[in-house]
Amino acid sequence: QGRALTRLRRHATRHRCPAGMNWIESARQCCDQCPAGTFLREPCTSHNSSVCDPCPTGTFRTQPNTLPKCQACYECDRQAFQSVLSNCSATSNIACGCEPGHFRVCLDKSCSDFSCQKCQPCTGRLIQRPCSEMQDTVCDSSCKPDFYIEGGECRPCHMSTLDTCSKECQQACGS
Amino acid sequence: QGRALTRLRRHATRHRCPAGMNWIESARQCCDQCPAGTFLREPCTSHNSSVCDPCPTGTFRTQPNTLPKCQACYECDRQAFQSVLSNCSATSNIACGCEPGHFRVCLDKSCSDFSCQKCQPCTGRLIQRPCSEMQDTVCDSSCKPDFYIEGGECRPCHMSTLDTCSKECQQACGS
Amino acid sequence: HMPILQWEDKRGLAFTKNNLSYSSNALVIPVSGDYYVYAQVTFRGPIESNSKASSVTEIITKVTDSYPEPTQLLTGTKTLSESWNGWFQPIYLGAVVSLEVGDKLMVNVSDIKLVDYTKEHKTFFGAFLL
Amino acid sequence: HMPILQWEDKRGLAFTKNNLSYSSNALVIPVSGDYYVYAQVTFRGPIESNSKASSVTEIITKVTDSYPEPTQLLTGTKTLSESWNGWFQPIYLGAVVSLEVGDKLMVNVSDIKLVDYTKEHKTFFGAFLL
Amino acid sequence: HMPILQWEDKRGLAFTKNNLSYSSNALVIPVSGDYYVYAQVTFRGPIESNSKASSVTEIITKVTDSYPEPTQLLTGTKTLSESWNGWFQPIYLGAVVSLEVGDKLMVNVSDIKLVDYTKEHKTFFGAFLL
Repeated sequence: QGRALTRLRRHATRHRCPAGMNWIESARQCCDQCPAGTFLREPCTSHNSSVCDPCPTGTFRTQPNTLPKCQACYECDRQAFQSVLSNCSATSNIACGCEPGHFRVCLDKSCSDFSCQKCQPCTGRLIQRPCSEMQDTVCDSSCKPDFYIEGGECRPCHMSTLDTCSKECQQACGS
Repeated sequence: QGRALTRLRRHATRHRCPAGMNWIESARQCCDQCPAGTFLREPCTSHNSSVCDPCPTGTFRTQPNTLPKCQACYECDRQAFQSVLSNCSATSNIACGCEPGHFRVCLDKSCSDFSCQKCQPCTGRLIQRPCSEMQDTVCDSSCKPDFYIEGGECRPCHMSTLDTCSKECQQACGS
Repeated sequence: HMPILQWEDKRGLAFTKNNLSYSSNALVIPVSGDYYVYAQVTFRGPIESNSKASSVTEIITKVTDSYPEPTQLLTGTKTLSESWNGWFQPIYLGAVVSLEVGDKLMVNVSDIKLVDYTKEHKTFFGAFLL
Repeated sequence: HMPILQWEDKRGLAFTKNNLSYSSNALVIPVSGDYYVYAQVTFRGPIESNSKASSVTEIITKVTDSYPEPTQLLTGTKTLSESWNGWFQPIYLGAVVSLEVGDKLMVNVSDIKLVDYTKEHKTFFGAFLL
Repeated sequence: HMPILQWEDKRGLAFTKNNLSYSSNALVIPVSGDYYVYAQVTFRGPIESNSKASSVTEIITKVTDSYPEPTQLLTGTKTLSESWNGWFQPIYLGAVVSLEVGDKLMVNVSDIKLVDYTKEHKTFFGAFLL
């Protein structure tokens, strides 16, 4: 249930403008759109056209518009191991990824919010698929030669001594 | 600490009305209450009485009143296995319960908010008390005949083979 | 019904103005109109180890002389997952509601023992006419 | 984009006034100015045991005829730790935003199936001109 | 004291009007009166695996020339149970406070490193005169 109210009464009239122009309420006429990367500083009047200014640093507009301000750039979450894929420009928002050695864990399907988790090292195992921007490393299920399995971890043979060498250890490290 | 303020200064005067009538500020007089299932569309005036309209569908009033609107009916949470015990009527809110095979887990003492959890099946045990609206099934602590206990679960004897038949299994399933 | 919170309306940051008065645990509406009503309750626990609360609820209700039942205006309800060791959980509610002169606004909570009343800036309640 | 919530604008506590109208899931701004815009969505789960949601998100967005992309005005996003048994999680958002006549305000959520729509005082949305 | 958050007051959705100005991390009150003050901070973590935060706190404070100590106006504090893997936690605060011309309003947080400053619609702060 929407609960909204305000105090004034003026009625919003809808106007059709030719392509490339928008109705500006304060100017009560259609004005040319400002190109992407700029915003409408002064609406047009009957004798001069729209005044467009470039978006100040730290802001952007990806589309032609008649908006009074540009949108603020996002920032990459450096403390959470995010890295800048492409900087914010007047016409495009910043793009963030993960620092090397990290991969994205999306918060939801849109993945507009994500955290960067450390890639798992395949200690003692062959790497089936290396860590990528979107996915953790995939390690081989079995241990590399000269490694034996113990408690789900692959341990190097030279670390084992005769008496601590379990069944798996003897199989893998055999004399 | 209560922090409240408002803008106008008028002082609310308290008026006593006879039974079945309420003081209506805008009419500055006592008006008849509208019966349950209706609301006060037009306050009474010195020469004609209150105008009461039936509550629109999806709303209700359980009591006689001089309110300008009816209360919106609740809805049952079908996605969370709730079922409708009784539909919303002009004089009563909807009543929700759990679908068959589910029981209520109250969020708090009032249990106005509850989730419906699946009843536990007493596999291999006798049912001490069947699942009800308010309570999960109560299973017998011991296994049914031809079932043996293993890891807190009751397993059918025929599933066990001679060499896998533990002490409990032999006791329960002994030839 | 759920227990009703009591409020301080004079000391510290508390105040009432413009005829919006506070009496017997309720804000009393002096003039009909649309109000922005808000309240925050900070819950904390556990108080006794045995009674582990599984959830906390805050409800802003309206009581009016002309109707025998209170109306629930705004509700915030949150389940607790960490209720064994010490926990804090604020619930803020706020919205515009249409009120009549003489209506009373109150705050109900699921368990008064879980309300952190120790500091006035952690638990508060108010309204203003638009 | 995230799914858009639908709202009831007449029955019960719902109302629209002073030309702030509601149509096709959006509040339509009748006059340019600064508005306090607010919304609370109560999320609850799990609905089916398999799909355990790890987080919930509520966003108040603005759509304007003069610009092809919606603008996110306010966002509340919360991770869920107790999502195996029954959980409830309200998210409240509110702030002042500058709006132009004709702008449309909508509420998007991460997953509509997790929204508790059963009681009007648990999930609500509104705005008022300052 | 807890660290003070810095704010952007011009770009994007940010703006100051009617003489309510922003300087050295504070909103400066231009005229005495009752204001609705609000702020939301979205916290997120963990940042380094070792320092697992157990709670997050947001406080709106008032500093006035006529008194040496800041006054805590509104506080939201929440314990964290899921702080080992990635978590998000928004805290919204809002209420009416009586302020004098020249008063300064600021937002303090328990740990600046846990504040999600990446998107303007997730963390915001404002006030308006009633």
